[in-house]
Amino acid sequence: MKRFALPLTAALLAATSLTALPAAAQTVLSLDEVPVGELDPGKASDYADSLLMFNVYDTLVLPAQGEPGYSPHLAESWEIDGNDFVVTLRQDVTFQSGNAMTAEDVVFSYDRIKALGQGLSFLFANVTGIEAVDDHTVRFSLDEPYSPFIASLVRLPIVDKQLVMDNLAEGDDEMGDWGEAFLSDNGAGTGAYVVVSHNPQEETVMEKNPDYFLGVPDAAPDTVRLRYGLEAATVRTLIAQNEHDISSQWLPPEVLRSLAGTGAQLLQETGGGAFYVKLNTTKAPLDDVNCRRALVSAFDYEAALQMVAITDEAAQGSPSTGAIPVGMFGANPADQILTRDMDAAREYLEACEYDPADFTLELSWIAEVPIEERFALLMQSNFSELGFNAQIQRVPWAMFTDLVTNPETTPHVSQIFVNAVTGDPDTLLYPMYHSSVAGTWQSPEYLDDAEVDELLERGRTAMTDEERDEAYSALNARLMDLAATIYGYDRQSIFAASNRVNVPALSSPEYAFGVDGMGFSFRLMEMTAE
Amino acid sequence: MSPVLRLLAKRLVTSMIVLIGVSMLIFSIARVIPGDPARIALGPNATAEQVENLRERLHLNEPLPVQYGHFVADLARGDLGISLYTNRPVTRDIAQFLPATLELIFVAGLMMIVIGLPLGALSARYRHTWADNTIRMVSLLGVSAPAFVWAVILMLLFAYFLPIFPIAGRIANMHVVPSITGFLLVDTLVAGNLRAFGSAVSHIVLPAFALALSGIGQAARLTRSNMVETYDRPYIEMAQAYGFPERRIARRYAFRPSMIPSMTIIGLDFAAMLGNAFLVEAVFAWPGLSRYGVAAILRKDLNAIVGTVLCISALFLIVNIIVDLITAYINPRIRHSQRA
Amino acid sequence: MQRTLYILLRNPMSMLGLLLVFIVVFSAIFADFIAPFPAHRGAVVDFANFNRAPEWPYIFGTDLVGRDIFTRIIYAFRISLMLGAVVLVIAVPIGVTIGLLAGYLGGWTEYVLMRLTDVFLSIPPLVLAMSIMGVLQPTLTNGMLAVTAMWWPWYTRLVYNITRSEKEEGYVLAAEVIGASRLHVMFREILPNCVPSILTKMTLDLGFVILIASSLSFLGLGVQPPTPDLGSMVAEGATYLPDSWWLTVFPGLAILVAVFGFNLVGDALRELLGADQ
Amino acid sequence: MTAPTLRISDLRLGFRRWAGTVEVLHGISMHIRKGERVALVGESGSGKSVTARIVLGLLQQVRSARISGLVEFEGQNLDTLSARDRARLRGTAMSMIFQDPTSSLNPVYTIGVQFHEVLRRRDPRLKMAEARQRAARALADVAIPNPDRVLDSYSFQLSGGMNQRVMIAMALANEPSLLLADEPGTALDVTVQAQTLRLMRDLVEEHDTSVLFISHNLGVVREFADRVYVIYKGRIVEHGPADSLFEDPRHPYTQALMRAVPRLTGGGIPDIEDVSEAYFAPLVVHEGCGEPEGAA
Repeated sequence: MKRFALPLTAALLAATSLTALPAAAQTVLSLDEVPVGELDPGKASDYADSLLMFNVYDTLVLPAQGEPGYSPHLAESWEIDGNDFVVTLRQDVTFQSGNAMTAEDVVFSYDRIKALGQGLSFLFANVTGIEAVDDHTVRFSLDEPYSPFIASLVRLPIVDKQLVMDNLAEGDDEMGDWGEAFLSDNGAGTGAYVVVSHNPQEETVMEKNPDYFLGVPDAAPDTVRLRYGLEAATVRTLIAQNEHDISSQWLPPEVLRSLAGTGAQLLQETGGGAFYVKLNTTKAPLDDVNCRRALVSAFDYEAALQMVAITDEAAQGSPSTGAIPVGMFGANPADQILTRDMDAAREYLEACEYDPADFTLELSWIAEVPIEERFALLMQSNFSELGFNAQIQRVPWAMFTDLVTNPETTPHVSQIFVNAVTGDPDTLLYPMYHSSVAGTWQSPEYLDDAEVDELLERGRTAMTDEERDEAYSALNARLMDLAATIYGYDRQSIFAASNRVNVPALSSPEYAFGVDGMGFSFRLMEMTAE
Repeated sequence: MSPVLRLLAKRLVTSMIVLIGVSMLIFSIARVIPGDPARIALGPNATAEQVENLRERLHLNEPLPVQYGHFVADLARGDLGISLYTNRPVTRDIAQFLPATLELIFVAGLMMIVIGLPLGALSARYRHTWADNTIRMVSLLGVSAPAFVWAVILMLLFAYFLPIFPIAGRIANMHVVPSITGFLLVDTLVAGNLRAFGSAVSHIVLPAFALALSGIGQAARLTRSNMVETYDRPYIEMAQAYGFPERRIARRYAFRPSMIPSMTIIGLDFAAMLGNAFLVEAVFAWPGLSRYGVAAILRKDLNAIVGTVLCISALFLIVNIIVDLITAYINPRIRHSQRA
Repeated sequence: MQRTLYILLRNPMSMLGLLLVFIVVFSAIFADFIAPFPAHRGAVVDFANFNRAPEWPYIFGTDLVGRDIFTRIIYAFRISLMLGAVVLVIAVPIGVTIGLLAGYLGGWTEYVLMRLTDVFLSIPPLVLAMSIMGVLQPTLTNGMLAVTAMWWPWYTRLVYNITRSEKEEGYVLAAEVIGASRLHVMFREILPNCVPSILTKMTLDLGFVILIASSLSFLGLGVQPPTPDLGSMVAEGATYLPDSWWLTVFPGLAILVAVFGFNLVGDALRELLGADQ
Repeated sequence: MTAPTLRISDLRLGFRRWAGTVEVLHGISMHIRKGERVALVGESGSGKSVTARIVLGLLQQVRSARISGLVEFEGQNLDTLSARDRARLRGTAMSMIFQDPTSSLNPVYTIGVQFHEVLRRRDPRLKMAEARQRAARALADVAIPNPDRVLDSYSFQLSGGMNQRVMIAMALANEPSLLLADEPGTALDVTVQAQTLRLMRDLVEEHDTSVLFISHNLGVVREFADRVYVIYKGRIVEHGPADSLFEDPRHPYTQALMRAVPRLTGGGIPDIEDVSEAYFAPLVVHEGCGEPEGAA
């Protein structure tokens, strides 16, 4: 035995030293996200999914860079015709398969999203029909005036109908499986990057699409490796060693801080979202508004911000001013920040019909987001000053989405991060507070308030910015009064990145997109030398 | 029929029975999971109707034995269902993740045997000396910490403070190796890409060693104690009386016979690595079946849980059968039982 | 007895083991008096002192919300020992009874019970415990349950083997001849002969139960915060490697120390019992 | 006069234990001339087996053993030899037969392989095929009818008597000048034991091998040995020619041993319950049996 142990060790060492040789000439961008990466654009909802979607597929419009509003992308132009929207398509776009993109594909993509009913299909709830007027014109019919519709188009990726139909598998529908099996493994878009290999829990490898209709700059990475589920410690070291380029936004602040300390750059995305502590309004003692107000006042906003501070310039959050993130319609001014007020908290508690000693609050935190555990501990300690016992529960994300479907199993306190998926306050607030959508991961409050419903409707149907701002301001005040949510802080997504890559969309405000994940359009990134 | 074949047949039959038992056990466990797998699968925005449809499709509304029936029928066709989380066939997910785990376990097992057995043998040959005491202490230390503690310590020492080895993954980013067997150590060699092979080797050293440490300790301890016992056997004294060199006695008279009782336990240890791989893969971001399994458990992904546990148990049984065959090979009593 | 003591005291390894076990048990029992910050075992948040490297008075540093890691390790010992003890107290009687029944009664009882045992033994222990924890809510009680479920078969196997050889012994035959009931033979005649082996295995196992339980909580399937637990401390700290190394290294070493101590003592005991036979 | 094959003089042995040193041999002296068969008789624990192991040089390796006195093999003081040189004598010039033949053979190798190893002690370059031929001849010498089958067998496939013959064949295969036989065949049944002993006696006579025969079985000793030493608790108490000693036991312990004989029909251990002070009486040497003078 001993005799071959030595040569083996020697072989191992020799093999190890071989890796020190120089790297290949192609530029490779390596980044990571939380698993799983859902490649099917009809099911895309999480960050990783969006990232894949924005690069493999294109949408009719794009958010404008560095300013509000939307600019045409696959669409050449659009116009509003009553409740309807009529979109004219570009004629020079081909899919990665070589098929030309036509109105048929847009109709198919829309129908597919509606049929699957997953992902963000709810964005199109008030679309009543779609019609290909000719090869390059599509008409969307809506049941009411709906101003955020153009914004919703950012979540309507256009799928190659011909390719999907060629690869249809059996299913319950007349359309078979709507290409579910095929699209969960393969790309069928027009996007700037082509899927080379895809494993939803490990990594997706993509390469430049040489025939992209806008062309892909040379500086953009030749190959992109999107890896799923890397540990924070791993990412930290890989970036420091220049073996990894961009981290996910879920790195804890300490890790980001030490990376910044080793010279890594910090990328920033302000997607119009916040850290929310949701209170279950159907469960005693939180069915009493005064008990909720007591908690809202007792929460230590300053400590929470301190926890997410990274460097003097960068933080994962900025002070919250109310129910709507600063910068959106209806938001309070930036200097009107929420603070802890124990006196007020005790007064509210007096007015509450329950005795805190009779209850143990369930404080849940999402297992995949380690920082939430610290918020849970913070709240446990904050609320105990009011006399509430609290029990901390670690809940995996998938469990959480199931628990909240029933008010009974929904914890007293849930913590979530929500961003406006299209950049519009409607897509942020409607899914959280409208009584018709209670009991999703975004709405564990089970809020049922006629005034809130009314204001939400008003906000989405108002056609001028002033009207919308007014509606959302009123909503903001009403939500603060109802105290169904503790608005922890306005969220900033911070990504650590190596110095091998430039990402204008995530580093300078004039190039920023107002939509989550859009900053990760790889074609707009630049690989620097090395 | 030769005795070895007879043994093999007998073990295969019991293994099948056990595997059926395991499948029933794990199936019942997985089905009493609180929470609605259909709801979890469809994600946060699905409607009640969609959930109900999926429940229907997954037979979730039928009694447990009927569900099991469906499961067995599907299994017979090599179908373990769709992972509710990755939306892909579980068999395909397993096929994709299994090679990484097998590779890790195989290398760790090799380390266990190549390091653990000689250490134990050395310890036994120089029993009650300082060398023996040191080896015993070290091997006990090896057994005394869970694999994840070793993983963290090794990572700190040899990936962070002395950056000799890479800290995570199976291979460096720049290498793209066509997957033939799924075993990177093999695929890189087949591709003739020595640098990729080197990268794969350097990536596997730390995780495999962390995984192997307790096995090394266990193997060394076991080898020592069985060998020390064997040293009391009359044939050792006879060998000494004939003046055979001590080395030869240690190898042929003490070590080899002592391996017969050791093999079974070492087999068990080897199989226990299948479980411990969960801990190591988590630390080293090793994209293997264990990580897949943990994710499945945390996400209540029914089919994936059942599939993973069944697969691991089957592997466990296969390893045990192989160990039995090796034991039969080194133990002439089994090989030649018909003449006894 | 004298000789036993002599052997224990002469061997530096068993002395070390006794010392480690003493430290662990003593600090677990008197945690309230030893721990510098007893309140830190629960949900305390102290942002002035979070994530500190080891320095006085935080000799093992502080965690990310400012709690003293040394204090939490001491309280974690308490939880681990309790868990280990409870698991063995439940698992051993179950395992032993099944082993006795299978070994003594034979026939179909034996076949069914031993195949059942095989089923449990052929799922790697950690995987079994994990599957169970996946079903149940991760709490201390359920953690104990899961570990118990994977532990009893080993005692079944041990007792089964002893019983099978003992039941051919003269004293058992004699008891049967004078018409003793099967229960009497199993529990009064055979069981006492299994006791030494069972006890030795239990000492060794205490360390391993702690080890497995910490593995479960490492995977997030064990004791829940803010209850201090060594496995989850390592898991949570691992995110912050290598900068905040004290978050993982000290709890990791604490596991090592506790398990190593019990193993040393268990080893010494086994050698003693072996020598006496 | 040539040096005796073996001469032991004032041999003492003690073991260090936790409670101090335990004395096992209190200064025994004995000798064996060439071709002579000498028996060392005593109860178990009297020190007879350790004597054989000292002669082989095995006990010298045990760290807790304290040995003093002289052991001379063919005129050579074993103490002056290096461990390596002592090892060189084993299996070539001296060999040994053990109590339980079956468990003294390695269970994982065939008899043929083990024979090969034994033969290579004398002839390190010996090829397997040739070893096999020689082994077959040696086995034929011990009246094994089917040597080839035996060579391909493992010890557990053979009967105890067969294994005993194998052991004898092995022990004599390298034509040693001294054969140490420690309770040979005690584990076998009486008739088989007698048969194999007779075989062994014939062979040593033929080869003129000196034998140290260690036994507690007086019946066997009487039949086999020329000369007898009786050992009691680490001391030689009586020494004489076999005939004379058996007819006229003079030491109280020997007498007690003789009285126990009828009870030993099964070949079991002599059963002398009453320990008498008289057993510690000084050594009795029969006429003409003195120890040779010190190193000439």
